[in-house]
Amino acid sequence: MIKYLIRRIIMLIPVMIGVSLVTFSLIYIVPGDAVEVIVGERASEEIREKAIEELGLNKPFHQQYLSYMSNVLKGNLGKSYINNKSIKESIMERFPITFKLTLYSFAISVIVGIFVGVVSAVKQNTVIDSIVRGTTLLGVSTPVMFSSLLIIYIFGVWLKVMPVSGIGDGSIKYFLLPSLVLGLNSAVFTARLTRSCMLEVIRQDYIRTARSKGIAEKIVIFKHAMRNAMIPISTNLIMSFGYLLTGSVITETIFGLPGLGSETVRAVFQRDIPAVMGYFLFQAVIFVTFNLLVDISYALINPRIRFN
Amino acid sequence: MEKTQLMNKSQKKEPEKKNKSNNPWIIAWRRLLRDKTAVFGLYIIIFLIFIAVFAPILSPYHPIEDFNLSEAFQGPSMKHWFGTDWMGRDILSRVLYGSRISLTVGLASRVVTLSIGITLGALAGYFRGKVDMVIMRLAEIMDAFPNFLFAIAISVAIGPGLYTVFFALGFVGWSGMARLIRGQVMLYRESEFVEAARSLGASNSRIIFKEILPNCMAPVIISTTMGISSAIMAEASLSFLGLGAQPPTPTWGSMMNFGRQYIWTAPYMIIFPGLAIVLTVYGFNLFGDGLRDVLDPRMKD
Amino acid sequence: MSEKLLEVKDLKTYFPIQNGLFGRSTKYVKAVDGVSFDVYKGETLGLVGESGCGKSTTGRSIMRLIEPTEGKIIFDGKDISSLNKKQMLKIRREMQMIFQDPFSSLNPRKMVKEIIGAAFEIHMSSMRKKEREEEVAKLLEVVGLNPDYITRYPHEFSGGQRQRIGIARSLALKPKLIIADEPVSALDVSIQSQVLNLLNKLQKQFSLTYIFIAHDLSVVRHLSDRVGVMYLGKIVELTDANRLYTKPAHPYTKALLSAIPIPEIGVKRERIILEGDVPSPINPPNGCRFHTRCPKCMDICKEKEPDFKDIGDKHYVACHLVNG
Amino acid sequence: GKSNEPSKEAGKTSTESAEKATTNETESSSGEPKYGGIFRSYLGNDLKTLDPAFATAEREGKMVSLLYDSLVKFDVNGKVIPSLAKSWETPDDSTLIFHLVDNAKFHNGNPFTAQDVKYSFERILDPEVGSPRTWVFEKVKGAKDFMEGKSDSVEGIEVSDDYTVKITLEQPFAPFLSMLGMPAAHIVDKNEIEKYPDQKDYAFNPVGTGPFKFVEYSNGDKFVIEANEDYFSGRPYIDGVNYRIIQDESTAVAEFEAGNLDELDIPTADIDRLKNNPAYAPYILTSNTFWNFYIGLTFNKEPFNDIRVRKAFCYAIDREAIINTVKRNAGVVSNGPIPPGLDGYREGLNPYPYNIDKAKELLAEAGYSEENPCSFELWHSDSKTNVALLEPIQAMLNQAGFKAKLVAMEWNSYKAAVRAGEAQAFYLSWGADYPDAENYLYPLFHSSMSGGGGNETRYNNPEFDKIIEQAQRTSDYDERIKLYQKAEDITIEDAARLWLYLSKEWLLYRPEVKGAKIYRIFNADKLLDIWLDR
Amino acid sequence: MEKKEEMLSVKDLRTYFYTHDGLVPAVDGISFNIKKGETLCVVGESGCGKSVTAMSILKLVPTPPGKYVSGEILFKGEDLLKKSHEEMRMIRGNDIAMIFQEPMTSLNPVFTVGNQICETVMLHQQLNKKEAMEVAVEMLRKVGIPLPEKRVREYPHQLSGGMRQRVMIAMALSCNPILLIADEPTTALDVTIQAQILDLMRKMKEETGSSIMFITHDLGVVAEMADRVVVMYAGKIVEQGSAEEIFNDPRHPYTNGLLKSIPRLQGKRKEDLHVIEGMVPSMYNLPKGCKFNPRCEHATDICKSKEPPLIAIDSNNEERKCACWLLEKRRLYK
Ligand SMILES: Nc1ncnc2c1ncn2[C@@H]1O[C@H](COP(=O)(O)OP(=O)(O)OP(=O)(O)O)[C@@H](O)[C@H]1O
Ligand SMILES: Nc1ncnc2c1ncn2[C@@H]1O[C@H](COP(=O)(O)OP(=O)(O)OP(=O)(O)O)[C@@H](O)[C@H]1O
Ligand SMILES: [Mg+2]
Ligand SMILES: [Mg+2]
Repeated sequence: MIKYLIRRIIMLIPVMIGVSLVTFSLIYIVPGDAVEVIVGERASEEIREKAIEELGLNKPFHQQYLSYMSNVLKGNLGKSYINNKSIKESIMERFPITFKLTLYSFAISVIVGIFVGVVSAVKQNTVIDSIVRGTTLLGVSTPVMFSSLLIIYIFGVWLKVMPVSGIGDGSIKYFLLPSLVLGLNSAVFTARLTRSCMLEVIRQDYIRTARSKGIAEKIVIFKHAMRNAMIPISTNLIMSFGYLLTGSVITETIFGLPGLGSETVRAVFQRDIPAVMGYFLFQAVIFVTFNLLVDISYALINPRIRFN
Repeated sequence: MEKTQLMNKSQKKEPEKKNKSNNPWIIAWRRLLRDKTAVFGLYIIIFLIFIAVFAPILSPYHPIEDFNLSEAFQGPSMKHWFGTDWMGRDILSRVLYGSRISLTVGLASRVVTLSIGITLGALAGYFRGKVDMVIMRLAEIMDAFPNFLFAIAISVAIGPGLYTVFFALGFVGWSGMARLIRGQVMLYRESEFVEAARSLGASNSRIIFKEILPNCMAPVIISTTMGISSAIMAEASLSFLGLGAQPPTPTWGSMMNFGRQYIWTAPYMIIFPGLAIVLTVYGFNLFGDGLRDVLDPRMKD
Repeated sequence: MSEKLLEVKDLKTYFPIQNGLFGRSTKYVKAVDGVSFDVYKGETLGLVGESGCGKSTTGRSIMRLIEPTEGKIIFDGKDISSLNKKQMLKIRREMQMIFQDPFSSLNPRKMVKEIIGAAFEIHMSSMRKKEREEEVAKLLEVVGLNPDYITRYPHEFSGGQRQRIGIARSLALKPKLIIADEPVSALDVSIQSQVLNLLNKLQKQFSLTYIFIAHDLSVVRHLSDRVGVMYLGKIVELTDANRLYTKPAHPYTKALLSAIPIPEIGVKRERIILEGDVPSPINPPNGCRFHTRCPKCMDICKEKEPDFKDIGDKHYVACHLVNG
Repeated sequence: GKSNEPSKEAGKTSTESAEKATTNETESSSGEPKYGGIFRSYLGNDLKTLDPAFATAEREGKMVSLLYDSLVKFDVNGKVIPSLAKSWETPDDSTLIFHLVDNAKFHNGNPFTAQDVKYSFERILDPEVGSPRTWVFEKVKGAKDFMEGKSDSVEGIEVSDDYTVKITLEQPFAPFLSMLGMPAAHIVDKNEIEKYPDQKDYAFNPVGTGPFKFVEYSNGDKFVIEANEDYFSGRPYIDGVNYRIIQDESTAVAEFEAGNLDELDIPTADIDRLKNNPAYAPYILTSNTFWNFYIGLTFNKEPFNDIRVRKAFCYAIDREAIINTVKRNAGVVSNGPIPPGLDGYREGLNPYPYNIDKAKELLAEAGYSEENPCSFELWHSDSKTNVALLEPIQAMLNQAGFKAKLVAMEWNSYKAAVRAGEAQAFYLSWGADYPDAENYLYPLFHSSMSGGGGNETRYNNPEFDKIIEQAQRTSDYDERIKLYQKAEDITIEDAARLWLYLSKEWLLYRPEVKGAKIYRIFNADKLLDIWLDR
Repeated sequence: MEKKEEMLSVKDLRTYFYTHDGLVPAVDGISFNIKKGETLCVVGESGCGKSVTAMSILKLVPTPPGKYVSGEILFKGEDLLKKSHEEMRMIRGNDIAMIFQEPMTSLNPVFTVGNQICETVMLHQQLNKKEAMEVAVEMLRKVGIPLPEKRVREYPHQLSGGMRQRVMIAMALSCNPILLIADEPTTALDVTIQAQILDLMRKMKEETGSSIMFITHDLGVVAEMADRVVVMYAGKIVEQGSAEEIFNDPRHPYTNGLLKSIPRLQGKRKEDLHVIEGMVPSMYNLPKGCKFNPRCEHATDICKSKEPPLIAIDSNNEERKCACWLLEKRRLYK
């Protein structure tokens, strides 16, 4: 197990190098002059050259890349071209917001999703199942921007019971609506996943065995079937947490949450190169970490792997 | 003697009777047609294709040229069923034309995904070893990027536009497709019919293309159908951020994007394209769900 | 006996287990670990053994569907273990395989004419489509299927019929040697006899040589002239079919024979029930591989591997008991 | 000591203001002002800096002027009035002597003196600093030498004593006094700036003399300032301002309607609705602004290097119709660079009325036809409101035989590209840095201003250059205005830019907000009038 | 023949599946009984309804698509088909236990084997966890698993196929069931392992005296295990009788053909085997009349039109039954 972990972590190195290389090259093909952004209007040639020199933009690609990466390894992600803010600080400031949003959405997603999924699996081919399938599918098909606007209108403007946007003092009520949108959206996926996993598990021989032992149906479903279905479900859930962490761009934008997602979009749009690099690297690390967590959790909850 | 004759007769009759019907795809198709929800999804898709093809005939107005500033911001009426936008264009016509973009993006981006995914996935799954190692590392690198952000970055990098959307949305999906194909290829690579082909001396390319890939198609079709719907959704999101096809091209996402500033005054500008997206994605999802039931052996009961 | 068609000398096939930090293989599944036998023209050599003992791997290694790790395969006087792809292609016409699973051995997306026709497509590319279909129809008739079935898909056939299609495919190129890997074990009893009879008939009709792999001893006996018994990657006994069943020399063979349930009432037999399971081929036991389960295990069995020796009348056995 | 007395006359004041609002006053009702309360407002985007030397955009300029002061400021109508300079003299046409207030203090407690003025102005010119606003002080005597490193200080900025500064210009330059109200002329404290080895790090650590002190800024979230109790001309009524950052206009509307904002810059789309809502109507303020929007046609680029094409372009667009529908109440058609409200503006000027036939004719003359349409790209910064305006323009152009393609770009890269002269046509606006018609002519059209200065179109007409330079030197007011008008005519004849509209500002306040005013110059409002009745 | 007490008696059981592709009469009117302490073997080709019969007894057939269309299953005099869910649960695992074909998949992979045995014991014998675990260890020891104290804590995947099947047996026997239903318990195993398991089952039966319903398609296993045999074909019983009667005097052409088509260890090699022509009919599309008629070499007109009833063919022995129109002419083809 530990050996496997170490191996997995070592395997991450080429991936992270690849990620940084891809980001770095992407930046290279982005049109627009970084220097222009930094030095601003009416800058003289000297100022421009000075800036180029400072940023090392006159060096060849690989040198720039290497110096950037050596800085990264030292924990220095550089500063934003646009507002001169340390990227690391920006991440520290914004990631918690995204994380909170993700956490709340995730909670909603898990609670609602698994419950609905199990119910519809157990009641397969009944009216309840059809309703669940129909609505979840409709849920999957509704763009977040559409549901976000709708929910803002209903709760924020019409009923005036919820804040419309922003994080205010950072209390939970500011996260409620966006979490609801994001959470329900992902709950729909969780429900579908749960349903199909449960259906698959319920068909298995060992469920028949359990029933043949005279075990109550509830225990068959919630102990025997769930435990097995949870293996794929929970790994998927962890992954979905990873997706939520990085996938809340639109929600953050619409709800005006100063999270990392909307900030990344800002950086990309403004060609804030060090910011883009930093955010992408950070999110890649997060993502890769979640991948790793998936593997570990898979090993932890699946005895078949645990003992290998 | 009599008995054998009888048997032969009945055997001979059979293939004629179900002449065209024995193709596994057609059988799957027929099973699909028995699934009411899938058929409903199919109707929606056909309806959309119909609209996309005949948009010029169906649209009461031209989506771009027929603007009339004096008729701006009209709510739904007999003249303009879905109302008009800020420059007096007919929203219905724009929504109808928008189906063209959405469907094209859905399909074109899948073509990109499929061509990259199938090639790399098949190579990795079939040859294993170093090839597999390299391709899978590439896929992992791809996966490390949050998809949507990556699509945004690509769009910004090569400049927004319809072709960019095809590419960006197609490209971000390849790793998933490659994994899928790889898994399938690895599964079938060990199967006895591939072994049989190999023992006949079939070349690698023959085995990949004639023996293995046709069998991988079921999950590919399912994931492509589902992929179309998520591509349509992603296109709408990109357009919503101003990165999709550029104005005046009517796309649902950009219509919503522009409608957003009028949401409190002219909500119909955002509702109709929004509903169009919901309907389209719903159609593809319904259909994809049905396909999964029919084609995915695990789901068969 | 007639001349040798195939000589297998000390064949070893190991599968690496991916392990270690950098994916280097440090362990191997020793699926086939030093197997030698000859096959004579026109005969049927049976291979029996429990699941996982390496029967299929032996067959596939001979076909070079898996590259053997070591050893020689001499087919029709030619050493084929080092031929390149092109040279191998010619040999392939002469050796064919029939597979176990009638469901997975036929490509579900192809029609019968394509499945069987593939042989002609690959080896006789000049053949026209029409001719090809005629050939396929003929083959179907040979294996007792309606020639009209050429446009059908595998799923339209029952298990027995599918197995016939598999047989037709293997016959397409008129091979000299057919390796049948458990061709009847997935079939129902009432169907099994149909296929066995067919195999018998075809052997006579086309003077084929078979390597017949099975785990059912009575089926193997029924079809084979000589039978080899495999245990954990090795052949432990090889001799004439009648002799093996009447005078088994190896304790494993004896146990195996006694374990077969016989569909007759009132036949009292002495039963040798082996303890435990077959050990893993990753870490086969030292000495004689069977010693962990052998009821007559001696000290030497635990240390020294017995030679595979002729104990007379071409009866080969690998056992210290017989040696001593 | 903040006071938060409950209102006594809430009902009365609100009816009063309702009356005024319907007449489009630029000022909301007053009453007996009260101290206290946090004003809740918002910003449409992140701030890039709060350093006066770098605050070039409107949003930053506005915020900077809350934290800092300059020697002069503008009143509601854009007239120059004293600020840190309590008075000034002009002994001759090129000399200004400022008498400074003696009770102003920086937020850190340091007293404000004439030395700070010299330091702040020289800092703008210092090439090491790299301010984009050097041109504000370029006309000061000795500025060139200082910038080129030939001298250690600017000769024309002299500190006579702690509270007197004398500024000498190379030659008479009439608008200079108003330019001292620009963000770049705000006074900073040397001690604060020198804390930072990299001056860029000063950006979000502002210390000025202004009516508000910096509390906190976080990107995408909020900008918080609090009242400066020791403000030299008396502290503001409000205790502070909480600016949230709300990028989406419709979200801002929702926030306002949900009661979470005290102020709403009404988006064009919502003006009609809110104006007609009796609950809001009394609290709406509106005013014309000096922001003049135009489409620039690049002179040295195909196809607009041909005057016929430029004229065709101008004739092809029915600005009246577009502004009236798309901009609704948020803009009035503009016909030339000089906006109404500045001296020199001429009523009834309409050089290019909508005339599609004429446009087609001109295009045909220039050699374009249906098969060979005049195609070009119209660049703009990426915003929905921009597209909303440009789409009908594009449609009209295409009707006239152009083939226009809209290209949206992110603001920074857009500005950079436009400044570099890469765009064929582009959509931008110009607002007064200082209330003088010259500000709409010299930077936009003078050949020396090509590129970043303001003349992105690379307009180059020696005759124009001559006239405007002459005007700058002319001290006779009427004479100068005439010259401005003459210069304006030349630019119009050359169809260098198509002037589209002048924006109109619409602000909506909560009923509790009293004393709000709309200032015509963007950075003139120091929030000293506003008070909260809650 | 001594008369034994009847323990389970199935009467005219019909279990049908209503699928998308049509009706599957998987079990179509079968009647048989199991007596105390006897082993009844059910043989028949794949898909003929053996498992469905077994599952019907425990009411484990998934409904839908399955449905118990008619019949009675009398166990200790009570009709199981009429019992409620709760009542059935108390019978399952306690009075009637079941072992399935696939030892690899029939154990829950996420629980230790000890846990899985305990569960039954705790449920039916009201023992606490500790006592139950002791029972589990004891049971594992009984079925011949070495080091049972260690094995109880292991997961199914850590055991070999033969071991898992022993665990299944241990689990089934842990509550001393009166009836043990074994659905092809050795089909997936190797011969040497099969021998171990069969041996074990015989021993356990001797010890506990419970009845066994043993489902298989291997006639060799039948010969070894059975007291009585039921032969099924396409959802129906075609013949039943004692093991000797079936093997030594098969009356139905199907049973007869089956017995003749097996290669025997002492038979002649390479000689053509007896063949039952044709193939097992599809359950969706069963022939009219006798289900076996298309493959029967003696089929007559009546066979093609009318279904033969399962009737006693020995007036002295009501347990000896066969369903064939040609019974009288039996000697003709024997
Ligand atoms: N491709 C492979 N990679 C790794 N191990 C393999 C591979 N193929 C077979 N093995 C292992 O080699 C051993 C022998 O396998 P083989 O298939 O030859 O057995 P067999 O005798 O044919 O068994 P069966 O009766 O189950 O078909 C087994 O332990 C198997 O797990
Ligand atoms: N859940 C189900 N839905 C539909 N049909 C079913 C279902 N379960 C069984 N059947 C059908 O019922 C028939 C009898 O099946 P059963 O499992 O009893 O056969 P069997 O005799 O046990 O065969 P085997 O020897 O292969 O186990 C088969 O044709 C099968 O297709
Ligand atoms: Mg095998
Ligand atoms: Mg069964």
